[in-house]
Amino acid sequence: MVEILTSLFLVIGGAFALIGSIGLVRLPDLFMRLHGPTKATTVGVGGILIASMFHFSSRGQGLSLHELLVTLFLFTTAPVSAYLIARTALHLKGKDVNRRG
Amino acid sequence: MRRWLPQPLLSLCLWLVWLLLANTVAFGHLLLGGLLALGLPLLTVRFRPELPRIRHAFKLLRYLMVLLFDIIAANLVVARLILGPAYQLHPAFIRLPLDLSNEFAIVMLTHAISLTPGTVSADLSSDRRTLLIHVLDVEDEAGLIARIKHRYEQPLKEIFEC
Amino acid sequence: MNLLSIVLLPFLGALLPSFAVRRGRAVAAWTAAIITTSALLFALQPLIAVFCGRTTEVNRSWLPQAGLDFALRMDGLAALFVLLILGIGLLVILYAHYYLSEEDSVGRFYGILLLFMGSMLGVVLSDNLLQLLVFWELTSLSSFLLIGFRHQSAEARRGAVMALVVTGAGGLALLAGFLLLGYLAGTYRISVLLHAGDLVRAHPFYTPTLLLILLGAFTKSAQFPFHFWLPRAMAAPTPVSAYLHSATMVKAGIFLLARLFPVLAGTDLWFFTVGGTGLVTLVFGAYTALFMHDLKGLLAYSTISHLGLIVLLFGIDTPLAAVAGVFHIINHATFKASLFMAAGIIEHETGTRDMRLINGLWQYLPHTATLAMVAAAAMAGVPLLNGFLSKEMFFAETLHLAARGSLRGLLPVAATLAGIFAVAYSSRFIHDVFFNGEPRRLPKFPPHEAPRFMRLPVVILVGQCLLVGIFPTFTVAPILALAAGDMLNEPLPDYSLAIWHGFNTPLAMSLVALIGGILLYSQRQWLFALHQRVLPHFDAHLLFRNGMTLVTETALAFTMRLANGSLQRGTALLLLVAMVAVMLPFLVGDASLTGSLPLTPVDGLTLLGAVVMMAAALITVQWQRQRFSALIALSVVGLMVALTFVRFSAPDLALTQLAVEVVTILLLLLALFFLPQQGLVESSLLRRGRDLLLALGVGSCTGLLTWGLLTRPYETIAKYYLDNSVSKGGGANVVNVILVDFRGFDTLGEITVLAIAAVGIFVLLDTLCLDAGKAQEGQRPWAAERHPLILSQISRLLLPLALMVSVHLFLRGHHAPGGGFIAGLVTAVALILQYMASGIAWTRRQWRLRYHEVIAWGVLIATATGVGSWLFGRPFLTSAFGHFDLPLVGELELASVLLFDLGVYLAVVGVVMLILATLGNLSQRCAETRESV
Amino acid sequence: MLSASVIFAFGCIAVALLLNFWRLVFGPEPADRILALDTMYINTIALLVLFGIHINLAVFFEAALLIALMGFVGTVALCKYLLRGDLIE
Amino acid sequence: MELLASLTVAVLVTCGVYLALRARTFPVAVGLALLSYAVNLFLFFTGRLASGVPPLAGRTAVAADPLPQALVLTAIVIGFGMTAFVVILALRARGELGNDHVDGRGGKP
Amino acid sequence: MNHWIIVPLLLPLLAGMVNLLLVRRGHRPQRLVSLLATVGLLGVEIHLLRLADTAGIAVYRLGNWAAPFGIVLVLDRLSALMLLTTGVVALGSLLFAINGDDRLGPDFHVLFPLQLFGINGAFLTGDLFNLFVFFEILLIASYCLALHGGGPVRIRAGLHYVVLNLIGSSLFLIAIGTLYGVTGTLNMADLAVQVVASAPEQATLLRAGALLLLVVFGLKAALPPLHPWLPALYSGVVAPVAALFAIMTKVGVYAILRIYTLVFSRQGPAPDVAADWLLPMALLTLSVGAMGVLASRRLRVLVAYLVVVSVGTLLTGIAQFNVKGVAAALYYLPHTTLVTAGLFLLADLIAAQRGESSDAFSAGPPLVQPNQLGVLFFFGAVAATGLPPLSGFIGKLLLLQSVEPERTTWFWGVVLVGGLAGLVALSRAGTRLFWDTEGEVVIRTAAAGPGRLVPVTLLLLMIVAMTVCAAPISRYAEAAALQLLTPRGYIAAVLFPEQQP
Ligand code: NA
Ligand code: NA
Repeated sequence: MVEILTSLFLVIGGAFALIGSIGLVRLPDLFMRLHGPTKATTVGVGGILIASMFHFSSRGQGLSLHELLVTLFLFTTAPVSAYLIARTALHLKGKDVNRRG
Repeated sequence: MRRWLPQPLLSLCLWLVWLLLANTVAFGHLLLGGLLALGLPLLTVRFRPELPRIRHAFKLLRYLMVLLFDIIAANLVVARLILGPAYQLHPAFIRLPLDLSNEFAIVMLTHAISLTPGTVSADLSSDRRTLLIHVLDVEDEAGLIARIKHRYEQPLKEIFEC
Repeated sequence: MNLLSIVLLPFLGALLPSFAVRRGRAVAAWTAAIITTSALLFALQPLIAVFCGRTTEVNRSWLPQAGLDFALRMDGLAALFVLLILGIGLLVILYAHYYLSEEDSVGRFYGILLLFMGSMLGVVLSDNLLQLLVFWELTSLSSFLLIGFRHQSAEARRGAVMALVVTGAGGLALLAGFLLLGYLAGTYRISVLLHAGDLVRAHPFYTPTLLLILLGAFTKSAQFPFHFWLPRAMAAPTPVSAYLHSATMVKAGIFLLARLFPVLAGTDLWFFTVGGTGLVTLVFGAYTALFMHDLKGLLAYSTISHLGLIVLLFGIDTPLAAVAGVFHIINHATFKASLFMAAGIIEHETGTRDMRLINGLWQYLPHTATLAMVAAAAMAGVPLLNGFLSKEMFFAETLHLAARGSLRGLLPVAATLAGIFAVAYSSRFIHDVFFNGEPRRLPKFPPHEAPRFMRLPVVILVGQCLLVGIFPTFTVAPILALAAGDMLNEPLPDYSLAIWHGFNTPLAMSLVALIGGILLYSQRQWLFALHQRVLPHFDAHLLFRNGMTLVTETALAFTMRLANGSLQRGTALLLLVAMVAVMLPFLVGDASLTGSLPLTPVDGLTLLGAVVMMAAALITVQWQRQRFSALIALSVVGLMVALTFVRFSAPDLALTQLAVEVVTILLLLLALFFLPQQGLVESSLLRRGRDLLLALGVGSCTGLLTWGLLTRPYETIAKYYLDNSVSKGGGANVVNVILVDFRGFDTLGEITVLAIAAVGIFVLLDTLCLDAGKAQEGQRPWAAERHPLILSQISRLLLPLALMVSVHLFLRGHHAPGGGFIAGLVTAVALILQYMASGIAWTRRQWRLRYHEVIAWGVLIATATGVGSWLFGRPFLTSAFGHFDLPLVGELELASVLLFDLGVYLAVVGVVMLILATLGNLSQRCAETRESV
Repeated sequence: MLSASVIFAFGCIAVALLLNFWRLVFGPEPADRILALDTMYINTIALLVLFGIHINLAVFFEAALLIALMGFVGTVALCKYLLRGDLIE
Repeated sequence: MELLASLTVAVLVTCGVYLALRARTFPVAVGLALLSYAVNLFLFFTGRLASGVPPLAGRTAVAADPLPQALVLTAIVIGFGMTAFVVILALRARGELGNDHVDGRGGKP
Repeated sequence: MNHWIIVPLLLPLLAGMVNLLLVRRGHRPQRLVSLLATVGLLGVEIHLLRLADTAGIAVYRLGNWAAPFGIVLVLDRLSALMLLTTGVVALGSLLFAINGDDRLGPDFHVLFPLQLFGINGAFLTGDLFNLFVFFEILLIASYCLALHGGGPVRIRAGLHYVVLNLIGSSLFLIAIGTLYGVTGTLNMADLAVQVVASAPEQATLLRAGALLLLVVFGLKAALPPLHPWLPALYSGVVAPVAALFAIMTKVGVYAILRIYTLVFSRQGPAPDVAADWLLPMALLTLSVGAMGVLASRRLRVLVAYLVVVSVGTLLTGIAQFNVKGVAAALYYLPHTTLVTAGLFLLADLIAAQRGESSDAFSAGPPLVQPNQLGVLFFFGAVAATGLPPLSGFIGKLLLLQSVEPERTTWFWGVVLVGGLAGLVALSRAGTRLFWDTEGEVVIRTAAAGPGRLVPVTLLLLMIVAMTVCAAPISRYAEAAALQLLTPRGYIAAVLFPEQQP
């Protein structure tokens, strides 16, 4: 059961991580590319972390929940990274919101 | 009380973080984590973000559940958009007028926007009244703004009462 | 004891005149005279012993390992020289008192003179070759100071340097020669050595030994072609010339020939080199002297010629010739010293030494003129004067050799020729100075007779010339016999010092020389013209100077080529040498590169990581001129290195690499702000090609080494760590136990490196003000918002979280990946994030830490932990750990290494913060500085 | 099943990393490169965790956490540089 | 795997050396950082290639050689200090010499 | 275990850190700390010298771990001699510095003791990697000290020095890695055992490692063609720092001596790997240094090249790997270090009194104190050129005697001609600086007070002491050389302490 769950999360996680990166390559401009990593990749990594959680909790050495921490951390920081990158791109294109507005 | 426990919620979070880090609930770590959860906020008390008072913890919980659901949904949507034909996408920047006044609430809103389907917060005006959002595939700009306001901004406003 | 005193007194007393001079110039002169007289008094007893047929010896151990002893010995030869050195020295001191002017610092003069005197005494009294050399070089050094005494004159400086260089070079040759001689004879003790002549002469090294020693002797005694320094040394004050070039300095070389005569003489090589050099010098010196217009120049070349004569006599290599040589040493010393003094008086009174200006001084200085003329006559070899006697013996010896029927018949002719020139220049000295019309345009006019006591030394010396010349047997005979006997180290041949030996060939030669010389001088008009226009000028001095210039220029060109101040060349050379060093063992002999271990298969993921890492490295190079992008590529390399550490079982390394890599990138970004953003293509294609080749070479070498190591098995001490880490080190993370315990001392050193780097960086930045705006010229303006709200809020939230992680990493480090170092980096990075997100001013307001002190306390805590083990009688850094059962809490483990690691943690936090915060503050501080100015 | 899914996930992450690197190299904007690097960091976390599952050793958690932290700080710094030039002001 | 490891070290060293030979301080600093990465890898590899056996006592039956790891850790730290110093020195050199050429020679940038 | 052995390391480390704490308190307390530490250090070093001379090789096991697993400090005659030499130079340099040069930056008294920490550690450690660590400490401290006072000249030379040595450190690590990868150990005594015992197929890698180490040490010791950094750097740094740096090249020489007598000795598959190279290298160094001496147009550059010459001279002795040669080098080493240190200080005093002309060999104003400085210069020059009667002559004498005349042609020639070059250059320098004067004294205030004259005099007086006590010192040097050339004693002391009497 645990193994099935682990495998499921592994497959989901791997797939989403890949999709996020495909988006990074495939989408035509930077702002569109931003969507891939901020969502798909974070969830993808989250999936793999959860799989890890299941895996190491099932070894009879007690629960292993600390992977949650990494996931939480990523969810906290990824939007900030995306925000900064977007701002940077806007700035480099000379399209700051403050300057326009 | 306030002097020794300036931010109870933060301390609680840190205590949980410690238990997660240690990956155990052994008594020694419960104790040590407690000490650290009390001590570190004191040490970094001046660094703390200006956290607003949370008036409605239940609403916060509900908000988080909604957000989690949206994140999962967002991924499916974005996956479809990424794998689908790119020329069908209609990307655009839209400006979201903000009603929030608390800084932390704004931050939470930008986070929510960035984590949910097809939108990324891209720029916040210096007067903190407008948020520039990039949308991957926009069909109904006004509807999107209304959805964000209803689904995230309103609850945040209620939670932090600002 | 007395011998020691003779030598040491002048040295010890050398400083006294400088003090005495404060009480007056005369006191200084008296001091010097008293010291000399005392030395003479101390010499009395050993001298008497010598006259009684005994030698006196002193032997003190100095450096027995090298055969260098402080050994003095007075025999006849030494006694003669001691008498000359001290006797003439005393006269020179007296003379100098009147000669030196008010501007001359008399104290210094007498001091150096005494040093020189002591050195000379040391040379002649030495019974140890090496010690002789010590004094020999001391004479060179002190004469350097004497010649350069009037250092405002460029000529004096040049003369001094030249004398030092020539005689110093000779001294080095002499050192080599002495070492060889000592090696051949098995001793450096001269008195022992003198009996080892046969052994030495038979050895294959005899030739180099002799030549090296002769080089030393000839440079010192100004033999052709090393003579040129002597005329240049005439820039010295005349008392110095009178001393150095009559009885002492130049005679040191002669003394050496005499001293080692029993060991080295007696071979054809000796005859040809010593005799040949003497002969050439004799004729050359005499000839050149005639054409000197400078009074002292004439005397200088005459000295060269007379030294050549003595050398020639020693070269002739018969006992009788040796006696003649010793005799001429004495005679030359007396008449030449008096002539120099007379010349000094003339210069003193007329202000010039140019004989074309000085004429007819007979009317002005009758006493000096008389004395000078007698001395000059002695120099010319006029009968009834001492010079005549030794010259007669010399002529006889040249004939004697010719009579032996060899091809050496040339010798008497050459000797007579030299005699003719000697008479000619002596005549010139007498006629051109004291007669020959009226003086012309003298700087000082009219000249007056010198003070009586200034003339006194001259009187004494000239008196000796006469006494010896007329009553040789009653005056000079005993000391001559003793000196010559001890020189030959064998019974003396029969000889007679009579003035009259009847009409014989030597007398005829003397007469030819006298008449020929006077005739030659009378025909001087056309002779001088001939000399000037037709005869070739051999100027060894010019040769020397050009040679020195050439050497210096070559050295300069060579040095500048090597050290041209280019870092790129230095780096390339270093890498090239390193490459050669690694390659060399692979190229020679039976090199084995690949070891015996079976290879492990490659998996796709590792391959991918390696490819990405290599590609990123290459892209870093490719992007080197778009500097920002290059940093991004560098980040990828760093990340991949971390993954490599993970892949091959090094989690601790991965953690460290990750943290260090980010800090490095931060640092480079901070720095890049103040540097040009873009590079230019500057190097030529050729240079880039060369660099690429070199880089490829060095890279391949390292790759080869890696391959060689990875493919061979090895035995390692690592097993000990794995086995004992828990039981003896108290930790399961073996790497951490090594770092804080087994090799904790490395870690202490490592944080010290960081501490020093941080302090150094702080100082470098503290006074630096860089214009960053300039680097951005022509580019877009910066974004308006400094600290985006979203970033600052989230960063503040992250700080306690990151600190929690730090504590976690710190506490578990001993058992699992982590440790003080990584914890410190995490703390520092979290703090730096605050600086970036909220700015310096804000962060400083929140938390004011003196990072200097954090660093210091960190290192101090680590050190104190180490010292703490002393309390338990254990060596520095001995660790202790224990498990304690606490109620409720359970088992608690405490280890001293935790305290050590705390020190590491603090030091790391302090260092990283000090570096980054100071660098970050650079722009602000500069702006403030600029505003305040 | 587990090992198959681990290998599948490995493959996904490997391809993802390659794609990130492709974007990093070909940009074209500096911001693209930063985004690519940031994504690379995140994918590396996945790789690390996968590796831990693969060798069945739970020792890479701290490394994963550290990559997350360092990746974030790196991205912040790179963006800040392009925005303001001065990282710390 | 051994070949791959050797090749990686070789390429990294090559790149580092090439950059260290450049004429401007910044690429030189980057090159030195790269070189120090490469040397750390080399030093790490002297403990040979060990997969999945981190030197944590009690976790695995065999373990990788911990000693090179400890050495590399020290080397990384020292390398960081040195790199930091040379970077700051480059800044200082630009301040004192007016340009960023390694010999302080004037040049356009 | 004799805790005194580690005191030469702990004392300066603590002093440096205490001074770091005192950074805001101004110079006075820092000076006091530095002075106390340096004087104390000297005392301890004298004690250790006597200990090393009488009690055999002493081993200090850090952390109480036995070699080869832990790091050990080893005190033998060589390391004791190096320590004491460093101590004397350090005291001279510090005494000079506290007259004002230390105030050019706030960090002098932090760096100065730490520099000593690094140097002393390099001399004491018995572990190859720990040697690397101490090299790095002494290097980073020297980087900072070299830049003390700032200014474009120092910065440029410093940048070159730093970059070259960073590459050198990388090479050092590669060499260490190679040796560890073959032998599996880092302790130098154990390395010696393993190298001798290693299989023939390991020889290539061992040789490569050994030669690479030689390159690294050669860089530190400034052997051509890796020397140009030295004159550029040493001629520019602040005088007391230059004086202290006189010992730095000797660290390279020390490492060569240690490694190639102990680890790569005559046995095993990689015998004499460095010996073949060392004598030609030494003679080359001497020649290049002599050329530089002749070419110098400034006193400080000249003295810097004298340092190169002295390294070459030392190596000529070491390269013979026999007792006489090594002993001669060990006698010469303190001498040449003290002389060059003294001359660096003196050059500063001279330069200060000559105004614009500074230390350039051109006509200039008369010195304020021609007599005092002249006598000191004369002494220093005589000692530096190896003229009698000072210790330079004795050192050179021992050196020349150490070679059989049968193979002396090049050796004696180069050594003697090198000495001649020094004589020519220094006599020209002296006449220019002291005698070729014009005009009036320019800077009367530049007169050196006793605070600056005493350290110079002290260093030069040590030369006189070395001359007078030549016999006992050279006896010590011989014993040290013997100890080095029979590494069995060292190995036994480190690895088998229980078998020691
Ligand atoms: Na969204
Ligand atoms: Na800044």
